[in-house]
Amino acid sequence: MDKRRLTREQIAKRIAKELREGDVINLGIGIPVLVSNFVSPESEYIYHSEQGVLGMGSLAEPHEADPDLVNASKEPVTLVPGGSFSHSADSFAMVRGKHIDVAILGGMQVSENGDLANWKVKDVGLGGIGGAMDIAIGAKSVYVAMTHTNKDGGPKIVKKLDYPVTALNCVSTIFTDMAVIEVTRDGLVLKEIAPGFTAEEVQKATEPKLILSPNLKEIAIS
Amino acid sequence: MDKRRLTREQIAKRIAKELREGDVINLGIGIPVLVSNFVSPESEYIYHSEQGVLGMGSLAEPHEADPDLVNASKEPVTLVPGGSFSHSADSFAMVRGKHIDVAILGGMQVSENGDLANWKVKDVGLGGIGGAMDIAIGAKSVYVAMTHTNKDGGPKIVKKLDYPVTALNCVSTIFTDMAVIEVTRDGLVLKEIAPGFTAEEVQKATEPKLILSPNLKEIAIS
Amino acid sequence: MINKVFNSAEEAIADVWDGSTILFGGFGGAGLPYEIIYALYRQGAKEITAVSNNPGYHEEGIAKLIAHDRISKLLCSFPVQKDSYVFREKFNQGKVDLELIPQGTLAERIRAGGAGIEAFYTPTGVGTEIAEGKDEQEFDGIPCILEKAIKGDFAFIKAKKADRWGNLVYNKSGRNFNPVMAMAGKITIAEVDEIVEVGELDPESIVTPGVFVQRVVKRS
Amino acid sequence: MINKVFNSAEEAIADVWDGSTILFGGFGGAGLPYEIIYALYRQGAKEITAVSNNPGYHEEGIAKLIAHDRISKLLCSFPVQKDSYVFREKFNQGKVDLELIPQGTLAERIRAGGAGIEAFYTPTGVGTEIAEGKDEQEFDGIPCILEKAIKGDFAFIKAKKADRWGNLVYNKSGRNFNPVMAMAGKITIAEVDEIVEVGELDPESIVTPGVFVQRVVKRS
Repeated sequence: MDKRRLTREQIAKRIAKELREGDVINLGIGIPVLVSNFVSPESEYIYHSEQGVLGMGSLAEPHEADPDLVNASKEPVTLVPGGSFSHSADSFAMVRGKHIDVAILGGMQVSENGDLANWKVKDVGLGGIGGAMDIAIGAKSVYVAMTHTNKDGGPKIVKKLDYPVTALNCVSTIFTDMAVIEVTRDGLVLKEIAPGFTAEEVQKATEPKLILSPNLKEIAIS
Repeated sequence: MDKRRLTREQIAKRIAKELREGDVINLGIGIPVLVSNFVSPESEYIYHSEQGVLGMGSLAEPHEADPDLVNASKEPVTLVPGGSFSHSADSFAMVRGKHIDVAILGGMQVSENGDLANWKVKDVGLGGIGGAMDIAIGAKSVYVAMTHTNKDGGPKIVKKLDYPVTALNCVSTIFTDMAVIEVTRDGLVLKEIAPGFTAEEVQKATEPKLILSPNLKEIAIS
Repeated sequence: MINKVFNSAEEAIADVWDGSTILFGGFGGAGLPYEIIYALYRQGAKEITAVSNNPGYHEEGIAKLIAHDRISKLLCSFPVQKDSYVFREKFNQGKVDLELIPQGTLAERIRAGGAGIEAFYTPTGVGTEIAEGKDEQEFDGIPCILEKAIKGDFAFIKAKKADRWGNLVYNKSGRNFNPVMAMAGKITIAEVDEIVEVGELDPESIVTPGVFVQRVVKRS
Repeated sequence: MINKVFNSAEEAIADVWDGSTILFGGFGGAGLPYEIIYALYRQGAKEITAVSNNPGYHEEGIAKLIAHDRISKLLCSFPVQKDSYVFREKFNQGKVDLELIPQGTLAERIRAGGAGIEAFYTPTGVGTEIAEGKDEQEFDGIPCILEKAIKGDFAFIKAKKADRWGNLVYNKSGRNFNPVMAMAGKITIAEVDEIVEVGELDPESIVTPGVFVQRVVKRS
């Protein structure tokens, strides 16, 4: 059987299946922004962007771009009907006040108990926080999208973070190129595995002990 | 010479002379609301009302009354051109954040160091605070308009409050039916006296020692 | 399709439970959600902790709930308005408790509840009976007291227009506490004069974005 | 007649002193008050403490001030944007200090500064390097850290339209930090695209009431 790690698009596609119509969603940069390409176009989702856009649409075509309407990466975007603008304090009131249903974020490390590191590379002088810390503590569900291992093949899912912390106990589910892992009070539960991989292989690429879900299955990537 | 205490209208008229064009003003109920009758109609003043009206106009005529546009006493009012509406938290952000130039408030007692009591009668079960405490600490200048003495002829300007406190060290100037008294770091300075009264008579009606202003003069009531 | 519009006030408030904390918008009668309040009266929930700037006049608004002993505690800035005799009577009989809160502190505590700010230091109330039992601290020479966030299981609010996403605009000073209560209610129910199509409200002028509103019902 | 409109950016910023704290609106280039920033560059004030979500790109916006050593300290949420090489260089040379602040905390600290709230407890930053040296307390089981208000001697903001009272409306997400900075600036200076008559702006849609704005200047 073909044993290949999921592509970035496949991770995004898998996460898209978690979303429910009407969800208010904040997408981080990287794999997360790809998720919106895979949701049902018949359903309504509401995208929140930190600088004060609720109901953010797709990237703007050159002719419709307005330098005052941008996403968190400062790229020109559009607004969907029903969208609205807020100032930064109200925008983060939405975040911190638990009004965002799902945040999909990139990750550098996730710990056994759901601590997240994603804002600063270890041992580097400067880092940028932006909205990361607020969004990580604020969203009702936090999904982390990342590769399962780092460039050296070492685990990014660890017992204890050694990267600078973004927020403690905040991650709900980790979606990697090898697995879907839920953070529970009892520990990390392996729910789904990429086609061709075994639970042992996922465990080997993961520092903390994984609990096997009784419903353990293959990630559907069709 | 005619020795008569100022009327409520005369106190209001005297206070009106303190206002400068462009001032943002919050008027309490009682004598304070009368002040707006005595400002120059050629000048622009901006009236703030606690429930979220900036640029409040006069009381509404019956035909223009909207039950959703009221003053702090819940009477229908109008909005002037340039006026705007805010929610209650933003309205009190204006107050607490020192964006209101002048608050003119009623008083039950004022102490030597500018403490104000005006929200609750002593020894009565229930009192209503409303915006009183926020406005007393928040306005840049707090003018108190009140009778100099209480119903029994006792002083309302006292060494120490024995009525429930509204706010400490908040009063700038006291305008009574007998005098204009400024609260300074050195104590209470008697600046103006009602026609026909002497400084001794004002002192007799006042508990703390008054400092006589070198420019002590008669209140102009014309 | 997102659709937060309910068919009736009864349906919109049907699941309010005994002992809920409910935030009630309105300043006097301005911006008061009369119909969902009366629907709640008919529904019968009791032992309610009510957060409302005023206690209602005569038997109007929440005074109706107080008159029928549905409210066991009121958080309020101004309970002594003329014609608030219902509250005064019930308070004197010990049927309803009162937490008296300065109006600006009340508004800010509610906003804090909606914004995930758990507590804040304010200069309002220092040296008064409001400060009793509260932590006191100075910042840059300004003495302050610590005030905690207020959150509601429900918020009952009144707006002028809504769309099915729950976006709201208000009418004049009928705005008052409604937008901050919308933020602080776990389930925010908006009574509105008019329901418009999604996209009809100007995105620059929406005061309460739909993210803060769970249910909408048109005033009949 | 109230008239807050100044004839030029130069006049509007003439009295900014060395060592001022200035709040700069904008999120990247959206809602950035370019002209008053460049007027300040020409005016020459230095040792500025700048509060700005970003440090500017290339030599644009406040990056121009940083490049010429006018800013001695920056309070900022995201100093590492691509093309923010000016800040990075000056930071590495020790020419500018940095206080790194989560974006939501930054916005809320500024709003607090404008609202007379001296400090607040937020869950953001707990367990991170942001929490170092800050008071930590739990409320209802939620661990929080204490964050203090930010106030500016000046706020430089960008809006779409103003009237001579200083009432403002914004353009789309050009709104961002501008309204809260307007609140927190002792002297708030708004650069706008258009000046309209008093009464022309819809009272329901004014985002920043004139009470928060001291000076207005039209973008040239």
